[in-house]
Amino acid sequence: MVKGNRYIYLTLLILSVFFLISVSSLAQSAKSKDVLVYGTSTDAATLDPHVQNDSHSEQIVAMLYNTLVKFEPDGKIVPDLAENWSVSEDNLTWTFKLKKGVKFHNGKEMTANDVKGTYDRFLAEDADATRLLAKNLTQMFKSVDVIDDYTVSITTKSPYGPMLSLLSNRTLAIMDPDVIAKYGASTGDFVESSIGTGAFKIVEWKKDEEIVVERFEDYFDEKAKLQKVIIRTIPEAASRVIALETGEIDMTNQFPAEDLQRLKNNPNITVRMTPSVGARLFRFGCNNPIISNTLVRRAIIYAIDRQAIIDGMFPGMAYPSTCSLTPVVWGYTNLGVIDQDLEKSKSLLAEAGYPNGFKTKIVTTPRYEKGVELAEVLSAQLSMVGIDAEIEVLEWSVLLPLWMGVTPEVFDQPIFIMGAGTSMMDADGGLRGLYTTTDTGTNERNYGFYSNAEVDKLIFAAMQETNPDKRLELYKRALEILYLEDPMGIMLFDTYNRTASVSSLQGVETNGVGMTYFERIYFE
Amino acid sequence: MLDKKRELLVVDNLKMHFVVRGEGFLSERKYLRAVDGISFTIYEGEVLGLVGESGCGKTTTGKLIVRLLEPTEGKIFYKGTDILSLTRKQFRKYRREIQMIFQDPYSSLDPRQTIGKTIGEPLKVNKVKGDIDKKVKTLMKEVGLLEEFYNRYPHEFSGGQRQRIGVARALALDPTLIVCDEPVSALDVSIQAQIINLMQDLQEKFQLTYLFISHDMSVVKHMCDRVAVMYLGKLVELAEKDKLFETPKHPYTKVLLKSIPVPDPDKKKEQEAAMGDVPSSIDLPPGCRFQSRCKECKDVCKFVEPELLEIEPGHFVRCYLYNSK
Amino acid sequence: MLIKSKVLKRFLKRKSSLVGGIIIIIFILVAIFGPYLTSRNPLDIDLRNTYQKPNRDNWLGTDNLGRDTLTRLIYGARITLIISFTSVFLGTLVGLILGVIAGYYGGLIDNILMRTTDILLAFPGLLLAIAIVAILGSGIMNTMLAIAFYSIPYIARIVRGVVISIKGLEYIQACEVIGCSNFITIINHIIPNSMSQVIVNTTLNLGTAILTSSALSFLGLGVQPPHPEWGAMLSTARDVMRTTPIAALIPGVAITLVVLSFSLVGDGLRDALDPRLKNN
Amino acid sequence: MSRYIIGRLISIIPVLLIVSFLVFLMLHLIPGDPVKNMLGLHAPPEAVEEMTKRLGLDKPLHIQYLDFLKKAIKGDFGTSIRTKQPVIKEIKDRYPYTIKLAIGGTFFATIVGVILGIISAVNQNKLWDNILMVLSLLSVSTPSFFLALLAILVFSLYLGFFPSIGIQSTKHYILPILTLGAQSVGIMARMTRSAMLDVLNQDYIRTSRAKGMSEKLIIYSHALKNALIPVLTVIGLRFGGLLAGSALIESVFGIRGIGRFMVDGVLTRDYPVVQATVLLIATTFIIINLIVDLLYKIVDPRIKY
Amino acid sequence: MTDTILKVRDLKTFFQVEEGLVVAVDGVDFDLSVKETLAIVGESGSGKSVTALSILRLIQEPPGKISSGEILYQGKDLLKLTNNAMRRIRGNEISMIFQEPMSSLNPVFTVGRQISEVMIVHEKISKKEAEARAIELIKLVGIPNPEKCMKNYPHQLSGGMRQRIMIAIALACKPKILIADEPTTALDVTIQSQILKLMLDLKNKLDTAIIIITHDLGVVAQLAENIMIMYAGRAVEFGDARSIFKIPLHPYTEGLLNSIPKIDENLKRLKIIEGTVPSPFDLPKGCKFSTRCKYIMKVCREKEPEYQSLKDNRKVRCWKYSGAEENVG
Repeated sequence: MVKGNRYIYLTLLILSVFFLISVSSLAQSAKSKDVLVYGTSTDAATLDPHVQNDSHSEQIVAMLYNTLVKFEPDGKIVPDLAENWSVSEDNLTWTFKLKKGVKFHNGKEMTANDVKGTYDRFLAEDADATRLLAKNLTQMFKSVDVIDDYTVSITTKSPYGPMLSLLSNRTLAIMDPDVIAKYGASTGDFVESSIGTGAFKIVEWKKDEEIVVERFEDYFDEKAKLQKVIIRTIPEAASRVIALETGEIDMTNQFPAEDLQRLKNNPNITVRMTPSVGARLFRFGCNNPIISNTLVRRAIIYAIDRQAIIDGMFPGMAYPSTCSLTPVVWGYTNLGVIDQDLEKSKSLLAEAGYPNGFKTKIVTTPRYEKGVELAEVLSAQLSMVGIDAEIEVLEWSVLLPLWMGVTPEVFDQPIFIMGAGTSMMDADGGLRGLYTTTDTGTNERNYGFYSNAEVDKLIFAAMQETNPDKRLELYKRALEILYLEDPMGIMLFDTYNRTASVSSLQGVETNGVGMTYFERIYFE
Repeated sequence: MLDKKRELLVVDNLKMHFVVRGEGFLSERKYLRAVDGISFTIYEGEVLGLVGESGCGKTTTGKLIVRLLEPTEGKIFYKGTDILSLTRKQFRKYRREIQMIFQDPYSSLDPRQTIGKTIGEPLKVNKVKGDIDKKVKTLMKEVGLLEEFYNRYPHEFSGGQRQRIGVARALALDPTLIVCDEPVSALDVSIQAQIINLMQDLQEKFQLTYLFISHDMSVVKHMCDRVAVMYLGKLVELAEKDKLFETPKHPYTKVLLKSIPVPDPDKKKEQEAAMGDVPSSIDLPPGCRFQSRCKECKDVCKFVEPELLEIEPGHFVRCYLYNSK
Repeated sequence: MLIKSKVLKRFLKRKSSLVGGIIIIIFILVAIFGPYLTSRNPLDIDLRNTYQKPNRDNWLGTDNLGRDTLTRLIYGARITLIISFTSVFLGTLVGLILGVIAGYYGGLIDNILMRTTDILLAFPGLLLAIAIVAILGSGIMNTMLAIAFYSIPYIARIVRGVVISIKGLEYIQACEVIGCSNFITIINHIIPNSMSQVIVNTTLNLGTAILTSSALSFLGLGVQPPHPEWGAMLSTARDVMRTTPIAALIPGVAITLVVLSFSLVGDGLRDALDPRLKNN
Repeated sequence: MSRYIIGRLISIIPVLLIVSFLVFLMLHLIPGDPVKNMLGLHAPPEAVEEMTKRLGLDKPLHIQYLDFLKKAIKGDFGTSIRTKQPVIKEIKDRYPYTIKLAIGGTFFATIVGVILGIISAVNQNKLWDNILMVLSLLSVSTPSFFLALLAILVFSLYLGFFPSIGIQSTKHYILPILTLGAQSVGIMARMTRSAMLDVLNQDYIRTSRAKGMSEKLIIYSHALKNALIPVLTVIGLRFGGLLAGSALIESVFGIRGIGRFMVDGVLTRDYPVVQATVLLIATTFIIINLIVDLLYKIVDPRIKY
Repeated sequence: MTDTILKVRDLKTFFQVEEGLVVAVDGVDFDLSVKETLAIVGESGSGKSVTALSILRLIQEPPGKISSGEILYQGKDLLKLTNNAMRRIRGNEISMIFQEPMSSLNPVFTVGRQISEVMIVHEKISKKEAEARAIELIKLVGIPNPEKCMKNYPHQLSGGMRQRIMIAIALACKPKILIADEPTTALDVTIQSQILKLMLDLKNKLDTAIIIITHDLGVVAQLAENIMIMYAGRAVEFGDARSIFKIPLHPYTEGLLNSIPKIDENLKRLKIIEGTVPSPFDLPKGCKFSTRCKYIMKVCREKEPEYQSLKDNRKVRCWKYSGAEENVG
């Protein structure tokens, strides 16, 4: 009938496809060399330093804000906003001389008043501890006083050993109190309310897509080398890797173990791995009648084959935990890897009165890398000792409110996933908030209602101890209890901080806390 | 002659208006006046023909009589009972006596039911006692179907045979009145004659009364005792067959008769066609409905509709030409 | 019966439908008997054997936790079968009843039912399913309910259309004339004669149901881990698209194949049951 | 005509009202206390109270609905619980992506589908027809998210033609649009084919042949215009399908559209977002179908108003 | 016989359907002279419409196929023409109108376009010219207000009007032959008579030969000069109208004429042809009418009779007229 036509159509079809391809390749703009596109899995939840509670938010906060003192990549504490500092004889009062000419992104100069204003926000009596995590960290603070415009002092209730570590924590970053007053609870939720003194200032925030920060030209310290950093949210791990390989992004901090070897072999890509404060564990909800039994908890920790998990799921990206802290944290003691010992586990269960196991629940979230798979593995391994654990998957934003500020009556997570770490690289930060008994009745940061009088005593003693050796002893004992005797959770493995970037990217440094110093990065 | 006969069914001022509604929210309601106030009587044992062109309302009238449709207005008396006032349940008794034969032999049989079941269904649903199978087979013989067709499906039959099945189904309940809705118009000429003969035989044998609806004047003339002519929902003329065909009164009846092509080359007539088209029954003009096509249209016809008057005994006409009488 | 054998003959004449039919039969058999054929457990984790390429032990390789992909595929067939058949059955049943009532009785009931379906149809299928999952939460049960629910208006519409067209036929009028009650007319005449349309649509809907349930699982709104639902398997495997594309290919191809087969069979059934609809 | 348009416009109001009511009701149909669902079962009472007040849940249902409606008309859907932004602002940012995808997908599907359908119909039961029909059935049967993954694998990874994630340039739209539209290509092709075959069997086509029209003229002018009428309805329906289906594509390609926003909203129990996105998609769908209805008039003179 | 314009010889058309092969037309012969009006009469399934469609080669292939025969139009065999050449014949030299005026016009084009299109295609005239002529044609077929009608869409017209438009289209290029396939069957009696009158008028006005296909003997009697009767795909009788009506030769013709009720006769009962038309898959071996014939002879069941010419230019396919066999039944 119309024989010629189909060929015409076909040709047209093919032509139009090629047209689309060619037009679109023209559209791709040349990338300038001082813009870094950084791929991350999750958008920042908030840019309010005092509120943020996850590494994604914290990384951006680190770019936008400064603290009084800060960590170098090697863990050394150096001045940041403070020029120098001194401690009183009784170890209770810390006086900081502030640098002059520090400017907020809104042009205002930062003074001692701003430091006090910032700290008073969470030192206030009525500050919401479940929201302002900083409050929990600064329980020992008594007051913050302005001496003069560039001098401020912090007084604690008792001597506090890791003071400088604490102050270098991004959670205690200095903000503009005017901004806080203006935006209240929505501080840090959008561009205008995220004002810091950092090397970068935020210029755009498309939720779930990207945050754009630019070099802050009035930065008090050495200016950032990059003109602009685009932090792009790419939820799919595979997509992130693909994007890195295809040059759509220049750097990422998360990539699946499956891709590790390939990335390492790729000459265009540099993989950097450093030990971190991060560890993956499943915590126990000690309010649960079965789990509250120490024997049960001990039985559970022996049911798990950690090495298999690492080999199967995180090859080259993690190593088995050896205590409740990671080796880079001050206060760490090697207590050895807990090997799977099903016999021991079973006998402990029998001793606890559950020879045939019991039914329980594992709560997890995909927010953590392979969080769901970990729960699946855990459930499978627990089934070997007769424990039948169903899995409940919750999104992060659903999970978080279920954790924070909850009473033991309603908390229903016998075993739940956690990524533990401390932003201050000190055992105090890694243990006190998380594992000591709260007096409010709610769990605050001790999400699993762990309560052990001896641990409480040891941790508080260590907090007030200024002699490092004595502190170390106290922590060692506490860790023995937490890790083995009356376990607070199933410690699985410690992770590396990892970045993968195009090889032309230089100056990529990441500290133990996992924060990358973006201001030091440049393209070769 | 007519007066001796007993009235079987009396239709009194029957109206059926359908709502025609355009799509959308603001479109106005319109009424399609399919049947617009018709009255007539069917006497026991007669064949009353109802003729008219498509859309004149003859099929609707048939459906109203068997209560397939509920009329907008009007009454139907069957043997003196107003059957329209009966509930569905009360009507069941009468339903058995008033049956119907349908036009389309293809769609009037359930394609998924065997012939035997189809013919037996009226007996079954009406819980008639006795051997249904036997009765069905008798019926099949009666209408000229072979017994072995019992388990076959409709698609295995030709149009004529299907129409026989339809007739058998209508006969199953021993009805008194059968409304025949164009029973032969879908059939081929040679088959048409077979069915016409069959229906005549059955009428005689069972003393049936037919309301014979058709657009084919020749068939009507052959079949009927009296003929009613409909135009746009109204009766325009009703008379005994011979009177109507020999001395038609209404201009429309005349046109209708003249329009029929005669199968005889020697009787070629100079075609005297009616003017124009049948108007839509949605937007009817006032006055006589035939005015737009009538050659004898007067002024009065355009404003007031004439009454249906009995101009001679048994001969009713709705036309001003005969009003004076 | 004559009609049936004719239908079968017509159906078998179309090779593509025949192939589709065979695939579906295999799929159903696998879903029913598969678990008896394999001694493996779809939940058995073997972390030493993750992401294996197909080999002698694991014919289709293993997934991210070393679970045997073939076993998971087999158990996944079961979940897919249960979800699609249950939801489509529920949806069709309710849709059929509503459609028949609306089409047969017409008037106010019809108006109300059809306006309701109008409104439900204002939500595109997947959207409605997502909204229902938003209300009920995820899980196998709720996935089935969501799919059943969103297919109701479609089925009701189709059935109503068929019923209206059948209702206009003279044999239904004949039923009334011979005194059949509405119930008998519906049961004996309306439903059997609309069945072919319903069957065709049901078959096609089965494919759609599988697509929807896998889409929901893919989005994390459907069947939850560790159940080996195909969409969920695909979702898991996308993390390793780069290194082990076969992990994603297998469930993806399985979904496509089964859905394709249902479409082929549906097409074949349509042509076989209703030759008038055939376009030649 | 204008009367009809106005009539149709008015007639979608009750539909929109009911749709909005259903969407409003969603929050209440969810088992449990909506506020606790959002804030967590164990949220502090003050927070619950605050949220209850903010959402107006302390008022009677009909008042709540009216409030919801009033606010919805003003574009106020509250604040996203997850992103903490006004929902309307988020939607304003994201909606364009989804709408561009859906429109792009619809155009792609329509143009390619109609062309393939014609080729198929004209070559009915020949090799080309069989190949195209199997292909279109395949496209209908392939889950769009699977196709999207395959497309990324082949076109981004192996061939490097297209970027794989996000929307930074027009080039980024190509793969998402193609994979989103692919399913509809098959549907459109099948629809066009059967409509064409149906039309080609009509008496008036026989008339055209008897008039001595060339086959080309018959197919592209006489038949096509008639065949496009049923195809047009499908375009409207497919558009809705694509709107909802873009949730999958957006998720695979990491595009920040409202589809993914909605899914994230469901996953994170961010109900203001779910409500707003569901309502928005449904409304878009209704309006598009209205437009399609009106287009009918242009193509088909038989439809009287 | 010099003025013969169309000669059909041994036309055979079959359809391959699911149930098997249907030979719809099996060996039809007839001639058509200039200006002649020939009626092809038969019941449904007799092959009369297929014959008409075969002449214009409008049989859909598949399932249909014209398997053999000749259709000589002015000496050219239409079956041997290329598609393009055939296209130039259609609507131009030979045109056709159909039974269903409702569905035979394209619903999405105006009437004017559909009429002028034919002329533009065949006579290559301008659109304007074609429209002017279209208006003339509309006038010719008796539609008032032709300018307005031009702009109408088919659905805005009544059935009668549409059939007039169809006639206008058919006559647009002044064809030599007009084939009318049941042109009035779908119309009401009063409208039918209008259309018949129009066709009679036009027949006298134009030099067009007409083949009218119908089952209605009344219509035949009014219009036709010659009549061909078809049964089961075969021509069974041919003759001029008057003689066929007066002295039908073939038993089928006789039965047909007897079985129709006549308005001007009063019969108590109709004389009928027994039985039904045989299924095309199950045709009797000998004469196809043998299953229903009241004059059946032995030979009828065994051998199909020839289509033989008799005197007075008549033809019949029946053993009765070969005088060979004795009457059996």
